[in-house]
Amino acid sequence: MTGSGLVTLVTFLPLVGAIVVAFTNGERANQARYAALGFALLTWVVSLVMLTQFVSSPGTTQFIDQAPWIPAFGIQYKVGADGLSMVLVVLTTTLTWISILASFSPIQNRVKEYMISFLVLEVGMTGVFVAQDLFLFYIFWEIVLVPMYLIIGIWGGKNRIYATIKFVLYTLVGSLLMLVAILATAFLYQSGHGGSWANAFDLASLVAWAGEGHFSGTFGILAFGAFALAFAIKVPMFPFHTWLPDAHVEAPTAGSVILAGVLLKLGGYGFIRFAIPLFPEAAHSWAPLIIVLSLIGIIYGAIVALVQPDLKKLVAYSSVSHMGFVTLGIFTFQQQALQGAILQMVNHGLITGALFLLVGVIYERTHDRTIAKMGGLGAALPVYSAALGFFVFASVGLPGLSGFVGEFLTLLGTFAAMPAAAVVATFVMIFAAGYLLWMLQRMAFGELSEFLRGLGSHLTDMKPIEAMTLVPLGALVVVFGLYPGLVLTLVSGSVETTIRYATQAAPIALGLWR
Amino acid sequence: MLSFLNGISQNLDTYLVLSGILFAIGSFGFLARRNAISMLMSIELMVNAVNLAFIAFGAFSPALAADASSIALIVIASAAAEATVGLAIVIAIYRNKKTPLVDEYDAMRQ
Amino acid sequence: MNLSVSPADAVAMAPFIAAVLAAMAVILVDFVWPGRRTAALLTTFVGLAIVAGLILVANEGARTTQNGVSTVFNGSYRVDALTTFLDLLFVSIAGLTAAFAPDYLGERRLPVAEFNATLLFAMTGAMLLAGSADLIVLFLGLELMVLPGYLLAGFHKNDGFSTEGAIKYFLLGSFSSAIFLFGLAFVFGMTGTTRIDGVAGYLKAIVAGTAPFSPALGMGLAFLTTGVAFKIAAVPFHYWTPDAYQGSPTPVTGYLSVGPKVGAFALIIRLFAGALLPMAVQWNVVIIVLAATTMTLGNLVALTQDNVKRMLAYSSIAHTGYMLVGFAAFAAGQAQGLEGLLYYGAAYSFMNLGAFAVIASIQRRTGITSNLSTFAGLIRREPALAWLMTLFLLSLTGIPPTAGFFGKFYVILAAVQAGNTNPWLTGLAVLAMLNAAAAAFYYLRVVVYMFMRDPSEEVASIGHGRLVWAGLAVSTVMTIALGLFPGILLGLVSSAAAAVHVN
Amino acid sequence: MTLPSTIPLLGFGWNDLLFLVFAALMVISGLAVVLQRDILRSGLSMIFCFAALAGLYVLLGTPVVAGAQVLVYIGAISVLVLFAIMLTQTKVAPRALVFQTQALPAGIAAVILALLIGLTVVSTAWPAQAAATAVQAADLATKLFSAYTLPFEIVSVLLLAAVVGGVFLAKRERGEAE
Repeated sequence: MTGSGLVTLVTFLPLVGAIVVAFTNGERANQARYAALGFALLTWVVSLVMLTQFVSSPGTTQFIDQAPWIPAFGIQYKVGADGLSMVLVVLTTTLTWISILASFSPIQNRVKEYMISFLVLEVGMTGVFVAQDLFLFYIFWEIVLVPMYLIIGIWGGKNRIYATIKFVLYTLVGSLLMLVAILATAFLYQSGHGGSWANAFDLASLVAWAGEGHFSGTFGILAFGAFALAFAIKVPMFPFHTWLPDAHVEAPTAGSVILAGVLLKLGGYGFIRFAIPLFPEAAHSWAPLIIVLSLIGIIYGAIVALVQPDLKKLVAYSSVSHMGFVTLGIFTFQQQALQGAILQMVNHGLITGALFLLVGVIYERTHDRTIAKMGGLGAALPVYSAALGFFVFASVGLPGLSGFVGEFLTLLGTFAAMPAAAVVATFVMIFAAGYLLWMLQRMAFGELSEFLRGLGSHLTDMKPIEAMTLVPLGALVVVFGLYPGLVLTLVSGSVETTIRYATQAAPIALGLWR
Repeated sequence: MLSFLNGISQNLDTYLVLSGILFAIGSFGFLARRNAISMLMSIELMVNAVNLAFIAFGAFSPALAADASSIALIVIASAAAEATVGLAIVIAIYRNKKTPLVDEYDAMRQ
Repeated sequence: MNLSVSPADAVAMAPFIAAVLAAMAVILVDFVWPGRRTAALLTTFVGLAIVAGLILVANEGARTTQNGVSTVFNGSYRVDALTTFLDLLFVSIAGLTAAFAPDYLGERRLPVAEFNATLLFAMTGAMLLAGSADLIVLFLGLELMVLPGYLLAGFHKNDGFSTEGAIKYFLLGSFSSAIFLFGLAFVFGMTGTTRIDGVAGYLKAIVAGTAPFSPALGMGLAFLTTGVAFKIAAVPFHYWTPDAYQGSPTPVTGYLSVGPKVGAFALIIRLFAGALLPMAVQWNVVIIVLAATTMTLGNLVALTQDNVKRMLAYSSIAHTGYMLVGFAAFAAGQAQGLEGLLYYGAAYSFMNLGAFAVIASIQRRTGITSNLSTFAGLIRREPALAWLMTLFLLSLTGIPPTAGFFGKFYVILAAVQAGNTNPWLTGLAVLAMLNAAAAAFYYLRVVVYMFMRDPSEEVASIGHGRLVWAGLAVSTVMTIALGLFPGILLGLVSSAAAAVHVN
Repeated sequence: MTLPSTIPLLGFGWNDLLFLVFAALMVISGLAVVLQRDILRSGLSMIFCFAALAGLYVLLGTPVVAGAQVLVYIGAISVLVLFAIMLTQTKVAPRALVFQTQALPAGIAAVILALLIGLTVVSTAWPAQAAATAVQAADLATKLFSAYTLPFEIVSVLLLAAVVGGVFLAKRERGEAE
């Protein structure tokens, strides 16, 4: 194998952790807990080391580790990271240890299996972000599915089985069609290179070859469609979003955090890394449809969130709305908008992750998530309410906090490209303010509700361990709000490259959409 | 009178048609009968139709004659093996179910 | 008159002869020491090891020939890379089945010796299929493979389900054999030969226009195809499968869903890819339709099953469909289709046998059904089995990095490639993937029961013999290794696929 | 005394007469096998059908095969079948429904199948059609032990396998009540 091995280390360290956890004593859950936390923190540290060594320069993939794997098909083990991957890997490693820490108290049965699932999940997520070979990417993409399935299905709520099956089926339909598209793409590359499979699954080679215009228009339209379906389901884009609220509601808190924080990003990342560079013309052809669906998603998510009686469902639908900004930003093919979209991905990961943690905190005390039953938390649980308020304001997009910058940049870029879309989206931001603030008002203000009063001494404020999970997220929200440049410089190279691919291309006039 | 039948025994077509009729009779029996042994007998008829076809082909092309006979002998022997197995199963199932009617074996389709 | 058997003949047939002798030795050993399981098992495994060794010897014999094929017995049998690959697969299947069965049989007071002998006979039949260069040998190999199969299906002779499955399997199997034979008779009559290369030569002449195509030949081919479709349980000729699978003793079900299936594909390869290849354009339409209906219907029915054995039976129909996709790609001119089919066959053998081994182990105690509810809370009762079952089911679903995934990958790759010239195959690839997604539903349902449901009543766990664990270890390792490092098999698979054309 | 080459009045040869007799016997007894209500009589009809076939084989010049037909099919298989019928015969069976519900469609399908085969056969021009020739026993033996050595040996393995398994399945275990 050639390369520094750093990316490989970050990717597979959690797997080592999973194996170690597997050998802990099942009777003593704390062994598994601390072993898992230790490995998650270690992975986090390694990812931070990687971050410090990362040199931001336009569009280059760094830390490439490469080894032949299945030479008969030119499939290699090739991982590496550019700015975008870097940011998302660090987001993943951060949220993973936070999630594991947040699971210490809520998860009490089969802790060992839970921790193994989480660490394997981290392998899959990180792998998706660093894979530079389409075959490898697909494998990581599918690996994510299994532990998430188990996490929701074993440790989830009442309707968990329905939710898991729905989650798996939706995701599988999309990804299997994507597999067909991957194979077709690789095959075209192979037949275009005299039948040699060398590099046929290599992302860089494929993108370069695609840039020379070797994929026919029709093929591009179809293949992009297959990729886009897989990514749209993950994002999730309206109308493929229906699995998300179910999955969120049934998932354990940490599962929701990862689901919102990282899993949804896989879709956005896929668009930027694979779908657009490989099929830029087709991306242009599909863009109008995707933008319309994104706008519908933004509005729809906000409206449905407005009427949700269930706190967790409200946050889940807000995800649909917020992720709409991501796809909107990506498909305007505009530098600022794309920057905004990436920033939005990171922010959404942090803020929504935190909101799910906060939902988990209150649920652990009340075993209920009905907003109507809450009220007056501000006086009873001041720390909790302050945290809730902070993250609600971040989510609403209060200037100075990170949520603002992402959405603002997205809208700014969109406005330059298509004003109408930007106007609609801006309008929705008001809505967003509405449902979140109304929720905060109903939860925190007024008198302590009868339901909460009935809980008596069970209603305690945040414990240190819970605060520990929220503090880093809050800190990052503030930091990125004040210095969005930290992320933006890191991803600037990736953004420029993507924009270059996208703007070189003219839409294919198939009479499909235009 | 009936002289159009002259040479009918010297015509490949007639034997093959006869074989086809026997095959069809056998397949009807297989599809229509309820009794496992009847179905087994129907299959034997079909296999015999096959043998008739083999022998007929052999008889009317001298180069194939010995081949056809060899194949027919082999088919007869393999049919014997098949019948042995089939009857063993029939006896075993009769011991369990006390009925040879196949469509009464439907315990699994509850 | 030449009765002598040449040394080349002897080398080529040595594995077959050794397998027959092993079967007889098992009976003999049981005759001398009646009822001794250890003796019977030892004989079986020593026999299998010898057979495997001789397969490699025969392969060496073939490799030293000019074109890598040694044709023996007047051209009625051939040893080439394909023969070797399939033979080794059949030996593995027989070995794993022999490892999984004793626990199950022992609890039901069924004799291991007769079981293993019958299993070995079935294996000899499959081995004949793999190397036959003559349609008569092909037919006899088929019979030798399926006759012991009927007996194995009814092996639990005091059990109504087992004999019921056996009689249905037998009747439909014999019926399809008769149909196959009828077609064979007409092909023989029209082409004047039963040698596979002879038939291929005749068909080549037809395609070239130097020989006439007659309706009778067409009919013969149609009957052959129908007979084969029965044997692989392709829809609409599948209806024997579920009853035979559900009724059979569970280790036998595992064997039946794998051994005769791969054997039937050996038949298909030798018949269609060997003898009938010149007319591939004509019959490929049939294969495409069969593939589409088989995988779709198999999956749809599997969705509604509450009995895991029956569910796996229908799912095995669906897997037949996926393999047919590979074959259709091959017929459309992509050699990779055949490679994919062979890879899928190997992957499917290990993962499916593994899954059935888990079911058989759970059912070791008599009276335990294979209903879904049996699997409720298995993670508490038998965590190791539950995790292994999950692995096998994920592999059957086609989730990477497992053998099942790479099998699907290979087959679909070939179909997509072939789609370049024949758009129907692209459609077939997409359909296969949609089916794979639907299949996830019923495979994962078992996982749901194992991990997420509580058992209705507490059942104490039962121990399992070392042999079962060894067999499970082999299946597990192969299921993972064939997914992570497909390279170990790719060379074999591609040389095996290439050998089909060599005369 | 020599027989005339064609039969007076009927206008066809003696062989043709024999053929017609055997063919008619075969078809009628074949139909009897599948149509008769009483399975015992079905079994007996099957013997007639096999015998008629043996006659046809003789007409086609293959007395060896005819002999094998008599020995194996009549001498062994039919006897086994009759034995099995006696063993499994219940009083209920003959009086109960003999045919499945799909008998009528199956009948129609069978008629169509026969017609199709017939049409195919008639519309095919055969490659080389000589007059029916007899097979010398020596030729047959040569073939069987040269070109068909392997199939011949496989058949013996097949019979062995069938007997080993069949005996196990059919035998009653010790202590098992009938």
